Formats: sequence, structure tokens, C-alpha cells
Amino acid sequence: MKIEVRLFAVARQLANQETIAVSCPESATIADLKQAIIEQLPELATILDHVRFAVNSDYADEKTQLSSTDEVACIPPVSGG
Amino acid sequence: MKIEVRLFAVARQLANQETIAVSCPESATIADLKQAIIEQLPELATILDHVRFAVNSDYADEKTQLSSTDEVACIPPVSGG
Amino acid sequence: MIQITRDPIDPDAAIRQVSSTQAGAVVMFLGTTREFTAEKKTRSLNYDCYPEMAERKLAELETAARDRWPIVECSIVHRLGHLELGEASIVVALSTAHRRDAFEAVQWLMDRIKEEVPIWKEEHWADGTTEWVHPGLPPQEN
Amino acid sequence: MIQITRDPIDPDAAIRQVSSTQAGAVVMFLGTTREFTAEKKTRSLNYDCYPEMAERKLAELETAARDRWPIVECSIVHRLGHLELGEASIVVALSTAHRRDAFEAVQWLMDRIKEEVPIWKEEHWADGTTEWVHPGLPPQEN
Repeated sequence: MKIEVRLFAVARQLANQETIAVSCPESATIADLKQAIIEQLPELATILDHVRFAVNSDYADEKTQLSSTDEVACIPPVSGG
Repeated sequence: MKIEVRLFAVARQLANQETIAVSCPESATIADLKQAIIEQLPELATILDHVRFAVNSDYADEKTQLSSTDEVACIPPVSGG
Repeated sequence: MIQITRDPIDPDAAIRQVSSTQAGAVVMFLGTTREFTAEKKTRSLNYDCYPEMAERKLAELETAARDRWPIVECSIVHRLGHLELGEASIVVALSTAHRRDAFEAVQWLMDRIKEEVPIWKEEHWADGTTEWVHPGLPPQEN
Repeated sequence: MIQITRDPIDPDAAIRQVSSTQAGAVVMFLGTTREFTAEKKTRSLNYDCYPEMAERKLAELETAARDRWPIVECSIVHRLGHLELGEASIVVALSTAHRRDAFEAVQWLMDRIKEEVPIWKEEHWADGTTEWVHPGLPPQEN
């Protein structure tokens, strides 16, 4: 399946895109998604150990399973406030 | 000597005066002043264990010596802020 | 800046006064007239003070706070006289480079002001009685 | 009340919104654009966010704060876009009956916002370079 991932801040800057479409196996988890990103967009590899992912506007963990309709976002360390 | 003592809040209310003139022995301390107040203005006796005195706008203790030119004030527990 | 005034308190003026490009944090405390204390209903408040000593103590506290924390700007304004419900009796606002210092300094100033500054609050209760507030003092028969 | 906006922040509006005769204490935090971080000079800042999630997280934090402290009114406004030196990026203001609750709640909200809410700051340094701020992330070669 294709997972669309929204990018922000340094992730968007490194990929030079606001959204990336990542090819993953069916019922991939966040861990699988990260592996797929490293293969398909190596320019993001350096930050992936330091970012969180959100699924449908909630923080997800490595084991969270994805479906192609999920809204997925890559969340680098935040600096608001 | 005569010590003028400024009164505030409940002290002013109990004495019904803004300032009292208290007769004290020469080189009286705050402790002596309190004793003199109890004798001369018994209506203030109930609060004297719970008030502080200020001499020239600084808190004084029981042993602070007074002179007749000092500005003395009776400071009931404060409630500003 | 220290001020004791009979005019209404303007929190926005205090914030503008302490804002600075040297500071990343502004913390402000505003004390306002509450309608209920436990179950007793307040109609209004009256504040009185020993003016010379109150100004001096506030200035000493500002100096002591500046010795403890890297404060950029500081404003303390206390109101006197008659206050309606909801009106502010005090504003303490200050700015620091980092927010923890600002929170600590404002809390410390408020704690010290409530212990040391000769200002007194008189409750005008809704039942028509009045009462000077003196923490720790046994109730007086008037 | 939660708001994410590109308009300048009005701290006075936040204070008026949270003031209440049920409250004796209002505490406000204002985050402002500082000129120097260590020895680096900032010219301006830019804030971006993941809007749907940022609004949701701020609303969740307000709810969580109300569960922990008896908050009367609460206002959180975060600014986005271009900010000049001295301009405010965030205001958190809330009212409680007693001041300790207000100080604790505002500090807790600020700590949580800086950990959890997907908003990012981009430094525009005086030397002409720009840099997204990501605490804990190793420096990137761009």
C-alpha cells in the first residue's frame, strides 16, 4: 500500500516536499514505515531516529499498525511556545 | 518621653485614633512600649501579641531601643496583594 | 518600577513596561477581587496602607528579587481604596531570558508581599458588615 | 479557549477573557522573541505547525489542566508565521480562586506545550542563515 506522510520543518526541508508517498507492505507498522522511508528517501535517514510519527493527529509508537486511509505525519522535535 | 505611634487597620479601629502618644521611660524598647500601651490603651491589649512594630519604616524587634524622634508604627498582620 | 495608587490597575501597561528584546519570558500575576471566600459573599473591598513603609518594602523586595534572578524589567503596582468585585488589587509583572526564572521570581515576590508589605484589606461583606483582614489575629469584638 | 493565529497576540484580550469574579488570581505567561540565544543574534523568527494536530493537542492539554487544577477560565493563543524581535509567540493565561493553582497550571501547560504540541520555530539569524529548531536533533547538513 501507499502511505502518504506529511512532513514539517527540517523534514520538509531535507525532502524538499510537503508530503511523501511511501510504498509499504500491507498492515505495515510505524517501524516498517521508517524502514521504507530510509530506503526510498535516504535524505531523511539522519533524522528518523529522532522524530515521532502521528497517526490521525495522535502520537503513534513503533508498533502502531497503519492503513492506507490513515493521516500520517512525521513530527521532528517540537519547538513551539 | 512621649512616643507617637501610627495605627492602621484594626488597631486604628480599636483605638479610634490614627496616632497615639504613649508615655515611656527614656531609652524604652519596643517591649517597654507594648507594656505602656497595654496600660494606657487597654482596648489595644488583645492584639498586641499578634502585631509587629516598625521604627522609621523598618520592622523592629522587642529589643529595639526607641528615641522620641523615631517614627513608630503598629503593624497588624498584613493582607495586601 | 513600584507604584501604589488609587487608580484602576492596567495590566497591559505593566506588560508593555516589562517587555524587552532581551527577554524571552514575561510572567504576570494579577490579584482580583473574588466574590466568595469560603461561603461568605463579598460586596466590595477597601485597601489601606502605611504609604512610606509600603513603598520602601516593595522597592526592597524588587531589589532582593533582582539579586536572586536575572530580571530584565519588573513592575509592581498595588491599588488602594475601594475596589468592586473583579477589580485588580495588585499586578506583578516581570521579564527574564528564560521562563523558569520569571515564574519563580513572581511567586517569590507575591509570597513576600503577602508577608511583609504593610497593606491591609477590609472586607465589605454582602450582609453589610465590614472586617479588616489580619491573618493569624483572633477575631475582635468591635 | 484555544487559538492558533497569524495575527499579533493581544495579552490584554487574554487577561480580560480569563478574569472572573469567581477568581482571585490570574497568571499569564507571554513568550517573546529574544534577540540573543547564547551569543547568536536573531533577526526574526518564523513559526510553522501541523494545524489540525496542534489545535487538538492544545485542547487536550487545556482539558488535562482543568482536570488537575480548579481553573475558572483559560486562554491559550499561539502565533504562526513571521515574528519580529520582541513580538509574542504564545500567551497562556488562566484564572483560579487561589494563586498557587494558577502558577502551577500555567507552568505545567508551558512545559507540556514545549514537549507535545507540533509547532516549530525557525531562527532567522542576523548573519542571514536560517535554522529549524529541533531540541535533541543532531545538526543537519543542508
